[in-house]
Amino acid sequence: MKARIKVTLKNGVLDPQGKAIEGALGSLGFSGIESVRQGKFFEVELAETDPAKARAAIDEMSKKLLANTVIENYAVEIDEQ
Amino acid sequence: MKARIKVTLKNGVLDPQGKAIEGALGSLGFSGIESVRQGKFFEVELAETDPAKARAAIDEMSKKLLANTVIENYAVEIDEQ
Amino acid sequence: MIPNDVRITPELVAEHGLKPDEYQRILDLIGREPTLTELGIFSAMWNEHCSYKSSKKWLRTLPTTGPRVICGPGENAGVVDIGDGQAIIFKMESHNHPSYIEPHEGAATGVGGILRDVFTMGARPVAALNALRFGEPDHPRTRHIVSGVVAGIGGYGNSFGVPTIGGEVNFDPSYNGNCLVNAFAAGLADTDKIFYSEAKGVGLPLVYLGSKTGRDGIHGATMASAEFGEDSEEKRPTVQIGDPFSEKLLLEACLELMASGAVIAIQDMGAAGLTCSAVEMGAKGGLGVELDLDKVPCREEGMTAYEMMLSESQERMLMVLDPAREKDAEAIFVKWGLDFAVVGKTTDDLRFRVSRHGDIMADLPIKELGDQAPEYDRPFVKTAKPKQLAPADVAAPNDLGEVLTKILALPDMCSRRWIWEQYDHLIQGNTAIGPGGDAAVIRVENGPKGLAFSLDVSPRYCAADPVEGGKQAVAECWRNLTAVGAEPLAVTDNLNFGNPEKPEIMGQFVGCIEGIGEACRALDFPVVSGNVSLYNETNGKGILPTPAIGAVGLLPDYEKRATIAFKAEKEALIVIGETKGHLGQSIYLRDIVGKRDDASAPPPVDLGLERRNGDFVRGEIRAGNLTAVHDVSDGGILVAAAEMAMAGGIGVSLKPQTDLPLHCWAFGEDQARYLVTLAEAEADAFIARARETGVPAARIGTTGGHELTLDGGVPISLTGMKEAHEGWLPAYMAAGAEL
Amino acid sequence: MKSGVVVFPGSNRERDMLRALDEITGTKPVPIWHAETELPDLDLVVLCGGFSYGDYLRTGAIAARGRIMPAIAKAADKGVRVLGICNGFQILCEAGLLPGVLMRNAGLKFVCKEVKLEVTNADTDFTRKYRQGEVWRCPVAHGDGNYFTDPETLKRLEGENRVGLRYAEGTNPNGSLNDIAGILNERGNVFGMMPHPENMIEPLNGATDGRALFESVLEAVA
Ligand SMILES: Nc1ncnc2c1ncn2[C@@H]1O[C@H](COP(=O)(O)OP(=O)(O)O)[C@@H](O)[C@H]1O
Ligand SMILES: [Mg+2]
Repeated sequence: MKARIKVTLKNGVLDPQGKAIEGALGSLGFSGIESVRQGKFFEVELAETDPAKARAAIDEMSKKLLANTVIENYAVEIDEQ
Repeated sequence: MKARIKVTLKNGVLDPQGKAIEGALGSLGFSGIESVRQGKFFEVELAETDPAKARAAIDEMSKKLLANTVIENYAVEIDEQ
Repeated sequence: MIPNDVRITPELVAEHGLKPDEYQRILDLIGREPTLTELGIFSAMWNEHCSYKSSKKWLRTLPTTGPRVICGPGENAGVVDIGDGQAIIFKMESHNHPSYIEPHEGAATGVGGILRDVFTMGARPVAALNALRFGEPDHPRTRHIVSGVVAGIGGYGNSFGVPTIGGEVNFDPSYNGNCLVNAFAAGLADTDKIFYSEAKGVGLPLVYLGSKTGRDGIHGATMASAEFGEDSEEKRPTVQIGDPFSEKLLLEACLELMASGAVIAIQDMGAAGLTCSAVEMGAKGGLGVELDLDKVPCREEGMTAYEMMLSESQERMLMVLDPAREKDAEAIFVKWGLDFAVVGKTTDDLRFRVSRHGDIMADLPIKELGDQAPEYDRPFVKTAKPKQLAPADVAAPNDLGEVLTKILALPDMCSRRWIWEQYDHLIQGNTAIGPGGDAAVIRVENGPKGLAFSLDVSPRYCAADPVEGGKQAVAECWRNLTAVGAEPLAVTDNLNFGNPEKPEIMGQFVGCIEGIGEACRALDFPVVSGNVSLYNETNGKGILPTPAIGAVGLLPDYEKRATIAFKAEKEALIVIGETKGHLGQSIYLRDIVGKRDDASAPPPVDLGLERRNGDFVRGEIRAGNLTAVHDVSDGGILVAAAEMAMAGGIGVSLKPQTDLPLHCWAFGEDQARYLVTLAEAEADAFIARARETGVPAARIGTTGGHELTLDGGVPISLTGMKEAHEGWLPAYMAAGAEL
Repeated sequence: MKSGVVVFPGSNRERDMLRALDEITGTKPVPIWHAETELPDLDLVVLCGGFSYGDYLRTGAIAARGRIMPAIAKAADKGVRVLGICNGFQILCEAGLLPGVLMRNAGLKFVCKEVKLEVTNADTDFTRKYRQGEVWRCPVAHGDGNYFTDPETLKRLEGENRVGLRYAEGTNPNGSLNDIAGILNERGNVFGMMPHPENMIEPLNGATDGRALFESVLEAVA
């Protein structure tokens, strides 16, 4: 079973990376860019076959390791098949 | 208009972070983890209001900067509203 | 008219860390109820971190002047003359509470803050060091904090481009809930191009430079002085994120701007950013300040005056500019891609006035906010004098060699390589002695001068006897600088203590300052800058008193420096200074015999002997007579000898001439001692020279082979010692799940 | 030899490099600001170490798309020697002037230490003053030096003898493929390496092994 975890910075938390990318896109000639925020993305393959159990495990992992909950939020998606 | 870009490593490209996370999850007592891959996630706010134009622009940005197409794939999602 | 939106309740006052009597003082000062913004401003200016209200009285007792001191405490950093029209500018500052809450960003922004303090004065940073204190290794949070703090310090300094060349690390249960991250930075400037924060001239533009203002770290300053309770989790969202890239741009832009002659006064935005910097600049210059917050570059929508005044967004500066040069100044900042905005002006009415959307949000007397903030004379009880421990009272081990190997692998004694290999200690190309020696040494651009740096304190000594412990911290710094051949110039300090409202904690503080002051006076070692961090407690448990000392020394010629590594076989090993086998508060007593919190006295510090022995060793180094030098500290002679052997990859056979029990001789921590090596043929003449100057010197061994042997005892292989010494930290960190 | 050092926002070893070039080539190198669109007439263009644009997004990614880069590509086409050290190497890869990428160190940590480098091709403009197979001391200081490329490219690199330097004696600090420390472009005038020879040029550094690298270019362009 496959899980996808999106980790994004909480609102208002400074995102130096996003800021730099915004600037770079501008100097590459892209216009009308209002903001860029960068986050992380994880794909985890699990032996677990029960979606509920998988979700619970992934949630645990996200809290413990994948996301720094002091400054980041995370969202989990489970692939049924 | 908001766009979301997922950047993931191509198959066969080694992923030191993913590997390390796999190991770390193991030593945190999580079992049944078959693989972890780490990627990037971007949220871009655009002034553009035409979805097609927005998608084209984002595609450009991804090719030109956000992804290193030598080792990375990217997937774009546009928020209609 | 001031719109007074929010009622100021006693709860609100308490929430801002202000005591009822302090709030009363505010009411008396302004003759009306403050606005919320004003309350925030007072809480920021009057908290411990910015006002030094509990410590000022005692800081005044420190010696802060000397022939080389250009600027002592009171500015962003201390300034010391190193000749040839050059000055070294340095300071140490804590980021303890933020680092406990978010280790990586807390430590990173701590480094960013101290670097700013240094380049705000016109200096290009040339060295960074850090003094770190963590909880016991087995505590569940310790590993996470170690890995985050080290990565945060490295991540910031490496990207900024300053060599991180030294520091110190301890583990102790008293830091379980309150780690200490003390960051030191030093920079070089020309003595005629130093910049200060005192505003000069009425009606001049106040310019905001650097990154945009967000809601980062609002109440960070109040947090940094608030004792941790169970709710510290809730304080989390106030943590700031460091952006070393912007800091590097800010450095280059500021130095370019300063060179252009446009800068009249400059102050970095540190704790309580805009508030502290604007008030400090005005108060110091005897001027008022007017801020129009609508002009402040913001990162987020709809920020209130309150939020802007308390934001601790990083990488920002405030300047008073020569109006004639405003355009050139702006051009420089545009070139470096940084924000630049005129946000106010200086006035002649000594008021601090802040407006937002045309409303006056604050109108306060600037002096009372700034240099006339409240001051306390807190009650204290002196720590009881500990009892001397007789050498005979400490049992001898069956196998000294086994004990040595154990000691070399202790958390407090093992190699710190795992940490400093994550720091770029080579960048700038001037590193002469990197991490791992007694003091770090850099070449002053193009030489021949060199500068030496050391951070030291032995918290366990300070806990047992604050006065001796304070003296010892200064003496050990002085000794470390001497051991590389440097002339000790001046110190900065970072005084980390528990809750000063507890008389016994205040007693530790007062005692340590007394010791520090006495030592600095005796060694002509003035205190030119520093920082106080109080309330380092969690749920009422105080940390060990930890007055970290950071010291700077000067080498006239960096080529004439000494290092700890044995250089050749068959050289004479000589101990300088008297060995009395003092085991009170020693590593041996604490970690081998197992007496933590033991009440015995730490080794006494005789400052006269320190100076006499040190001056002799320095003279011999500069005369080129010594091949290796190492000061004797934690762990005593045997550990010092082992460290020299491991560093040089050459063994040693020790033949102590002593009537002391061997373990007292080997592990005693008597002060004012050094181990030195030199060619066999020169040994006798050297010892004779020492005796002439009244300096005790005794031959204790000969270098050679690949083992350390003690008086015919079982030889210990260098490889075995190295494995023990290098192995502990990497193994400990690898055992956890940290990334 | 006329040399120039490109300075991007966030470059931080430009002063080390300028000093090394000055001392070894005997001619003052010129700093080149990233916003320029043309290069002065040079024999050697150096992209120095640092964290250009914070190394945000990917190391070297943003700098590789900077205004000066087309001019550098043009110079490279004309045969001008281009040397990328550390962040410079990362930039050259991102810019496509060298193949492959530099990924996060296998240990996931920034590493600053001395390593051993083996000269696996002494017949290049950047290594000719070393002996074939010579092993020399050099410091590294990076978080992303883990060289990676697809099997075909790797085969070509090795087949065409374009791996100039390899980490030797088990000192590979980052997990780099085939212990690769430095590689050449096809034409042999563009060289990228992770270690810092500019920090190994005088007794103060503990050795002077890095000098020969700069002396090689000096000889090549003479
Ligand atoms: N323990 C101390 N000893 C000497 N000077 C100190 C001490 N603590 C603070 N100072 C001085 O008081 C001034 C204010 O300290 P601080 O607020 O930490 O500086 P900054 O505002 O630049 O961070 C500085 O000049 C500092 O050097
Ligand atoms: Mg300051």
